[in-house]
Amino acid sequence: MSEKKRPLLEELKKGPWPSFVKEMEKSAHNSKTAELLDLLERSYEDKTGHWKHGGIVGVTGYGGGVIGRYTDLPEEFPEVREFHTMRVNQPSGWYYTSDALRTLCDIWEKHGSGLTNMHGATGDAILLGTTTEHLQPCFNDLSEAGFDLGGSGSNMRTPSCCAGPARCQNACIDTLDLCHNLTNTFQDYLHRPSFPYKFKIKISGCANDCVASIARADLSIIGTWRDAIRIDQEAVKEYAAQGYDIQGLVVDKCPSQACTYNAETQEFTVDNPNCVRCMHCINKMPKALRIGKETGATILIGGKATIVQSAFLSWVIVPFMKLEKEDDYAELKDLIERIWEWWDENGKVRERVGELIYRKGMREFLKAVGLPPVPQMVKHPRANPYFFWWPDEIISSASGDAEAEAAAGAEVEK
Amino acid sequence: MSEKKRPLLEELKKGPWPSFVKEMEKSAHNSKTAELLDLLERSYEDKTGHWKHGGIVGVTGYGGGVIGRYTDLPEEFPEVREFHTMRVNQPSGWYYTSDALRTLCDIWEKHGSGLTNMHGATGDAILLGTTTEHLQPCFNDLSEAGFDLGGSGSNMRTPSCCAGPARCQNACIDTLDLCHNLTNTFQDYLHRPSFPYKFKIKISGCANDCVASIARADLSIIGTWRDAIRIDQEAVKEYAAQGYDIQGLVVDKCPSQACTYNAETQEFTVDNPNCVRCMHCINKMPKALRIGKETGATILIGGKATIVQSAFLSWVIVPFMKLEKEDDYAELKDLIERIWEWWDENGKVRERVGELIYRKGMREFLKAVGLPPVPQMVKHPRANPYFFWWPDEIISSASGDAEAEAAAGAEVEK
Amino acid sequence: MCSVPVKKPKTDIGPPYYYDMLPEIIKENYGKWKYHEKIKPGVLKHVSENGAELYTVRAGSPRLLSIVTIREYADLADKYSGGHLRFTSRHNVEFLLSDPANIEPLIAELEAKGYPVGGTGDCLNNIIHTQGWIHCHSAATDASGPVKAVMDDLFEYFKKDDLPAKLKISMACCLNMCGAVHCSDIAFVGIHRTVPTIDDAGVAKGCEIPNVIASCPTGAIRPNPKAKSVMVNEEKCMYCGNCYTVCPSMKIMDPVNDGVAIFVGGKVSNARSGPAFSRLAIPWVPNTPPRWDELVVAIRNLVEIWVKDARKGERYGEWIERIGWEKFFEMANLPFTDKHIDDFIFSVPTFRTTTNFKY
Amino acid sequence: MCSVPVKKPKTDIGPPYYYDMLPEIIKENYGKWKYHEKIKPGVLKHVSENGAELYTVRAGSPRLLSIVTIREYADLADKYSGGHLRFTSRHNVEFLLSDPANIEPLIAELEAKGYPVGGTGDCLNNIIHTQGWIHCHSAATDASGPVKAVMDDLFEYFKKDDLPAKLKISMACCLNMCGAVHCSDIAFVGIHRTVPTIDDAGVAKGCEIPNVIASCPTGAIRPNPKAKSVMVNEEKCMYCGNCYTVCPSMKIMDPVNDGVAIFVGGKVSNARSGPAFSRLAIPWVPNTPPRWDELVVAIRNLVEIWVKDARKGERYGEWIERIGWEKFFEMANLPFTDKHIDDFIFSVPTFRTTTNFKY
Ligand code: SRM
Ligand code: SRM
Ligand code: SRM
Ligand code: SRM
Ligand code: SF4
Ligand code: SF4
Ligand code: SF4
Ligand code: SF4
Ligand code: SF4
Ligand code: SF4
Ligand code: SF4
Ligand code: SF4
Repeated sequence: MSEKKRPLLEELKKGPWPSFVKEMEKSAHNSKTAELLDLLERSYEDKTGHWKHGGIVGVTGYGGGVIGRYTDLPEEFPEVREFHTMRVNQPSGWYYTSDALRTLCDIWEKHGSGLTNMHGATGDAILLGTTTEHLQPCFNDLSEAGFDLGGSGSNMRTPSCCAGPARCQNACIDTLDLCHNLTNTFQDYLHRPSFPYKFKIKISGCANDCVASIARADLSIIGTWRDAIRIDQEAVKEYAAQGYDIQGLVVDKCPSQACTYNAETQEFTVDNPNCVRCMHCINKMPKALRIGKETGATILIGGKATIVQSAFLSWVIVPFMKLEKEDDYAELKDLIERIWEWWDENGKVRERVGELIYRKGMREFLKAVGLPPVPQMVKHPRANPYFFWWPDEIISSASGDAEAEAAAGAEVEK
Repeated sequence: MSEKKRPLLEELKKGPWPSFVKEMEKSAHNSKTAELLDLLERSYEDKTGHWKHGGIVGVTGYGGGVIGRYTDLPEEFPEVREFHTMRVNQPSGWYYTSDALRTLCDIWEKHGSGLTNMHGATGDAILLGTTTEHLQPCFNDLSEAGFDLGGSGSNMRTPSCCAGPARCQNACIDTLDLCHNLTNTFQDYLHRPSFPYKFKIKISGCANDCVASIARADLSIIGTWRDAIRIDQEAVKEYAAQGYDIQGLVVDKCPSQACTYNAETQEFTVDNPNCVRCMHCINKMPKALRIGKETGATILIGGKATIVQSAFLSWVIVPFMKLEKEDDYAELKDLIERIWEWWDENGKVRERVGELIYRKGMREFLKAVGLPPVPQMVKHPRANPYFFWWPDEIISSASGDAEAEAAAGAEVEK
Repeated sequence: MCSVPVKKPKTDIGPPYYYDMLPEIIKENYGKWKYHEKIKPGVLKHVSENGAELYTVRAGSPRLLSIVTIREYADLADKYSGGHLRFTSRHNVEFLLSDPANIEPLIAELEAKGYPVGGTGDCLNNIIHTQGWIHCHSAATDASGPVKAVMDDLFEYFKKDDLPAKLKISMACCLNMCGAVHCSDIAFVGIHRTVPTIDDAGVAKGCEIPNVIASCPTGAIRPNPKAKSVMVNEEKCMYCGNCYTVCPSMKIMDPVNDGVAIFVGGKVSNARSGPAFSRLAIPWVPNTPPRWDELVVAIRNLVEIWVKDARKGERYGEWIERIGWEKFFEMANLPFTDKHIDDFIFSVPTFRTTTNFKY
Repeated sequence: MCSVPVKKPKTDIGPPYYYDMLPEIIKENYGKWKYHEKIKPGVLKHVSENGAELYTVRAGSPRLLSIVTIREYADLADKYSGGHLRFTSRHNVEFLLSDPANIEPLIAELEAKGYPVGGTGDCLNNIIHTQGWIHCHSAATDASGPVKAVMDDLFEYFKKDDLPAKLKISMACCLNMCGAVHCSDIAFVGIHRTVPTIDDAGVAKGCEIPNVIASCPTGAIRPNPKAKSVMVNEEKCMYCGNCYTVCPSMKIMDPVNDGVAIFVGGKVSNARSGPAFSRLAIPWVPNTPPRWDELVVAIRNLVEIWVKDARKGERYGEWIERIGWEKFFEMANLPFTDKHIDDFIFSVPTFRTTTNFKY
């Protein structure tokens, strides 16, 4: 394992940013990891990866949580002939004690390469590189120590959430508790793939969306409020006193012209009904402004990356939902189950829920899951005149159908 | 023809807006028109039209210009058994002498119902209601008097244009001359349908787009300039003196924050490279501001109404084209012919050119018609990574293909 | 077609030469106009570089004109504008005067004859519209009737030019949208609400089946080989009538269910914001001839909330952009239904992908 | 799989309880934080309603961590933050301190070990990335290598927090985009540029043909019944590799043509403007291990023009919105090609439908 063997990777040990090559070398006393370095050097020479599609590997009772991986050069690199990944479900918000981390390290020293990702893009702690043989024993040790696997395959994926009320004043909901609760409630869907495709849930405490849930979760839960922004006028004056450009950096950038600053009185006001709760003013003057008190979340659906039908950002389906710890988040969980039911029934293989909604139309989705259409669901209403009528909205005969006529007429007024 | 016979239409003679029923009655000495009133009364009773699809009718040598129309109640309404429309090509900008109008009226008195539309939505003078028998004689009289037919069917439709330099200080191009020139040049395409579908051309002298060309023309020609807005600072001062809110009504509404007004010096300035030539400031202060001197037009393609694939607003394909009367608009005409050629070769039956571009991709279109891609063509570049490479951009073998590599490498710098 | 031999006509002569139609003052100042002024509603003054002044008097028109009226226009033009006039892109008539002394007499005579003068500046323009039951086989509603009813009701707004901005209303009698209403401040469109009934024999005899199938925007039409006809998947049909356009045996008229849909917030000009599509406000009001009362009430409401709430200079759509669609539906007191949510090809970009909204 | 009988494991126990991971100060002030302050790059202070102060020290991480490093983190946490730490959504490590006296010693020790402190406030955050050649069968480029090269080059921006706004760079090694790069200020993505080569026998044996066909976004795949395999229409294939994802016999790797595409202007937060997709800036730079020099140069250029020209508070995309894409391409000195123009499902709404643009 002399360094001369890997001149290309050697280049990546230089420079101020922490080097992943050095990380690999730290674990290179493990023969797998050493050979992984060699294989990677080969990839750098060849400009191509040297992995094959994973076969079906896993642990007893689970259908997900392990990504099988084999090199396509097994003769040359026998140690990484099998090099599977285990996805370990992280604690909500990625908070750890040093002991919990050490436990993980010990297990991975015993069973794997010693390499990890802290964390994967979905949120799991990724244990990178072990053999088929070690999967079950490793799982046993993990579960003995209080760790469980996360998701992979066509199932609910490991939910994740932002730092939340543990470390952030902007948290409108208890992201950590909700994430933990949903994960536990839906364990079965997490471990035993039975959906048309993957389903991701991500929870952010406010519209800053620090876990990027709107971009990469099929179900995005984003905290918000519905009363008024709290203002500490004394603190506003302090910002002013420090020469902070309240007008230019805060007020002028409000997307709905909902806040104003009176330079004379040094008073800051918010026109709350017109505030869209974008967080900007609060972000810029955290000492003076605070989220409202009547908090809950906006629920959005359909977010995903580009494959197949384009990337989607999640779409608003519930503008405001109170998320009550007391009743165990019943309303949200009911909704999630109705969504899964409809998707399960109608989705094709490998069709994300957003793609299904695109294919069937939002109206089918809303009706199936029992949500009322509201203007908050759209940037703007449709431009084309291609809309459908439900059978009961149509006047059934020339003689007229009083009920339908009344229902249809009701379109005109609220 | 007593009024009691038509109680529903009678209601539409009331009210301050000029009544189309009164118009019809003015021509109701013509038995066709009288019966049209009766048929319309019947439609008002039945809440449905009483016309059938038109058969193929026309005049010798032409494939378009006449819309065939027959009532579906020929026994009851024999006079409107045949009730065809003739589309008469209007003079550019709809300018008439009283004599020209009288000539039209006389011909229509002789051959038709005496009813017209001045004008149809495409731009033609519409002569509304005649029989098959009268078509050719009517055409003969029209052509004798210097009028020709407009378009219908799968052909170039009658081009139209705004009031232009004859009556408007904003005209950046001679809309009237261009419209007349294109109509005459492309007569053959106008009268003898040979395209996949209709093709409309509309010409507006500036970005106010007073003929709505961007919304309803497959080819939209919209005047613009590329130098500087002309400012008369004395006139600015006059607006200011009259108490006109230059800051609020003009400057604050500039879409690219390109103009400024100094309330002290009462000076108005335009940052021309950042001006998007939207016309707003010029519209609001016509005495002080004028279009630039180096004028031409933006060419856009694809506009159409909703059927089939949605309404499209036209898309920029040439940001600026100088339209030279001197060389007979050669550049534009060449482009139009190249567009038709490509559309003709690739378009399906009833596929508008915009729909074809959508189906095949803008890159195919641009390559075929020989236009360079420029950022002005898009609101923003693509978000998906689904782009194509032309064969000559690909490095052909592992050994490397110097030329393609160079070409591809050229992507990085201009 | 015509069996009687006719004199060989001249073809391809093209339209009359516009230049011959222009008054002297225009010929002299062609391309030299410097600015214009609004004199009063319906009257414009254009001033040229060399000081010449051209006055335009605009009168509202129902567009469906008898030759009797056109001859009256001609007479008025002879009397007041040297025999010169034009029509506008919204079908109004404009007299082109060199002598300002003729303005008031012309207006008086126009008004006396029932041709209202107005429609310039920040006003309600004439309603662009289409054929309707007067002449089209495809109409889901009449055109001239509802337009007349709406213009009567909103007449005051044609006569004054102090609205927040121009107000362009358009109408089309079926989804073909010949009025090109899709970019109007307020648009209303005749719509069907039930699937076509298929006359199999008629389809077999008279229609090209591949064309019929291709005509359907949602792919709702399948071949019916047995009947040499086609079948419609009722769940996919959204009643656009395009199959009827290509095949008369796909009957789509339904007098009790046909009606009118109303869209708002479109524009064409590039002034300030770019051109924009109109968006669905009211999915359906019934067809109620002769005066379409429901439609008239609905449109008045839509106009009034804008007149009341918009800031100076805000077109309808610009106003909605500022206040938000959620506030628009609230102010207009209109229900938001699943019909308002797009479900056609380009639906996804219309979905709200931000938590930035108002309650 | 495993023939040796194993002790029946506990399943479905769920993740460790987060609450047990929290330091005392957080438990006491859970949900009671009032505001935060930026102490200096890499250090945050959160103050609770009852005055408690929590200090966070953030250190950059390559994400690919050896257990040796994690144990070092654990030791540092024991020494300075009562044994408490967390990882961020961008994979940095954060130490949660109650005692401000520990801040500087902790930073000193972190830096000494090569773990740079920074990445808070208006700075360059850690680059979100994916597996690359380290572990994924699907990668069109490596992940850790290019990320390291770019972060080395832009290191200064991780260490200071006076950029116009936050700068979020993300990368993914293939179009699956596991890094969810589609909404980043700057994103780079491994791409292929040639059509898959089909191993017919492999397809016949190992792949579900309907799934393979359905996997293709552009409908480029047809059945090849003779070979019990499939065929690819080369004109329609845009090399996404999704067929390869469902069927290993659709080989898509091409070392000389694979490379990296660069997108700009996306964001996730709702602050001010809503979330937005990143848009194509550079269609391809070659894969040049070990340090991807072309990529590094291209990204530095993209960063620098923004740092130089953006106003305070403008995210990358907000800056471009203001100046216009045409100016962006000019400033970035990048060619605009037909590749920049969308031609997929939602292309039409991206076309410029206004004459409002800059030259
Ligand atoms: C490990 C991880 C990347 C990382 O380095 O962080 C990852 C790795 C893989 N992803 Fe992913 N995805 C990971 C997060 C994501 C994300 C981001 C997220 O979840 O927040 C996305 C984009 C969001 C989304 O879901 O749309 C993502 C979109 C995909 C796709 C895209 C297709 C789709 O529409 O879902 C695929 C393809 C597939 O599913 O067949 C995919 C497939 C894969 C596979 C399983 C490759 C495959 O085709 O079999 C990769 C295994 C790599 C390996 O060998 O270890 N991965 N994948 C992430 C999971 C770690 C974790 O559990 O914490
Ligand atoms: C007369 C006119 C309406 C009017 O009252 O002004 C008209 C009338 C008809 N249009 Fe139109 N269109 C008229 C301007 C338009 C416009 C507006 C424009 O040209 O500026 C449009 C929208 C813009 C566009 O082209 O997209 C328009 C979009 C259609 C369509 C839509 C389908 C398409 O994609 O083209 C059809 C259906 C068709 O072509 O089969 C159509 C078809 C028809 C037919 C021929 C009905 C048919 O299916 O056979 C109508 C004949 C009515 C009749 O009985 O007289 N008409 N049609 C307009 C032509 C007058 C003229 O020559 O000046
Ligand atoms: C006569 C006419 C052109 C023609 O060739 O016939 C015309 C003539 C003028 N237009 Fe127009 N426009 C005419 C149809 C249009 C249209 C098309 C339409 O309505 O279908 C538009 C685009 C509509 C839209 O945006 O939806 C149009 C958008 C404008 C605008 C931009 C308004 C805006 O702020 O959005 C201006 C500028 C202004 O008014 O400040 C303008 C300005 C003008 C001026 C002031 C230009 C000038 O200085 O001469 C002319 C007098 C306007 C007035 O009525 O006050 N004209 N104008 C058309 C009159 C129609 C009518 O009878 O009412
Ligand atoms: C620790 C972390 C949450 C977590 O659960 O791990 C976090 C924590 C905070 N975020 Fe965040 N954000 C974190 C990822 C994000 C993300 C997601 C991402 O980067 O992938 C976003 C959305 C990104 C986007 O818009 O593209 C995000 C968008 C924000 C914003 C909005 C910025 C903007 O104006 O667009 C703020 C507000 C601000 O900074 O003014 C914010 C503010 C904050 C504050 C100040 C909240 C607070 O008062 O505690 C926290 C310290 C921020 C700092 O770094 O200066 N956080 N924040 C994440 C740190 C990642 C890292 O290591 O760099
Ligand atoms: S999303 Fe909001 S609540 Fe969560 S960490 Fe970010 S700023 Fe705090
Ligand atoms: S939260 Fe956003 S929308 Fe509301 S007042 Fe503050 S800046 Fe404006
Ligand atoms: S489009 Fe421009 S040039 Fe033509 S009439 Fe309207 S304002 Fe005048
Ligand atoms: S023309 Fe439009 S963009 Fe240009 S300065 Fe005037 S208002 Fe601004
Ligand atoms: S809109 Fe429809 S009904 Fe009206 S004229 Fe056009 S094709 Fe005929
Ligand atoms: S009416 Fe329209 S949607 Fe319905 S079948 Fe006919 S073409 Fe298709
Ligand atoms: S982005 Fe592609 S190559 Fe990279 S980890 Fe995800 S699936 Fe694998
Ligand atoms: S690479 Fe993508 S586009 Fe090409 S055939 Fe495969 S799935 Fe289709």
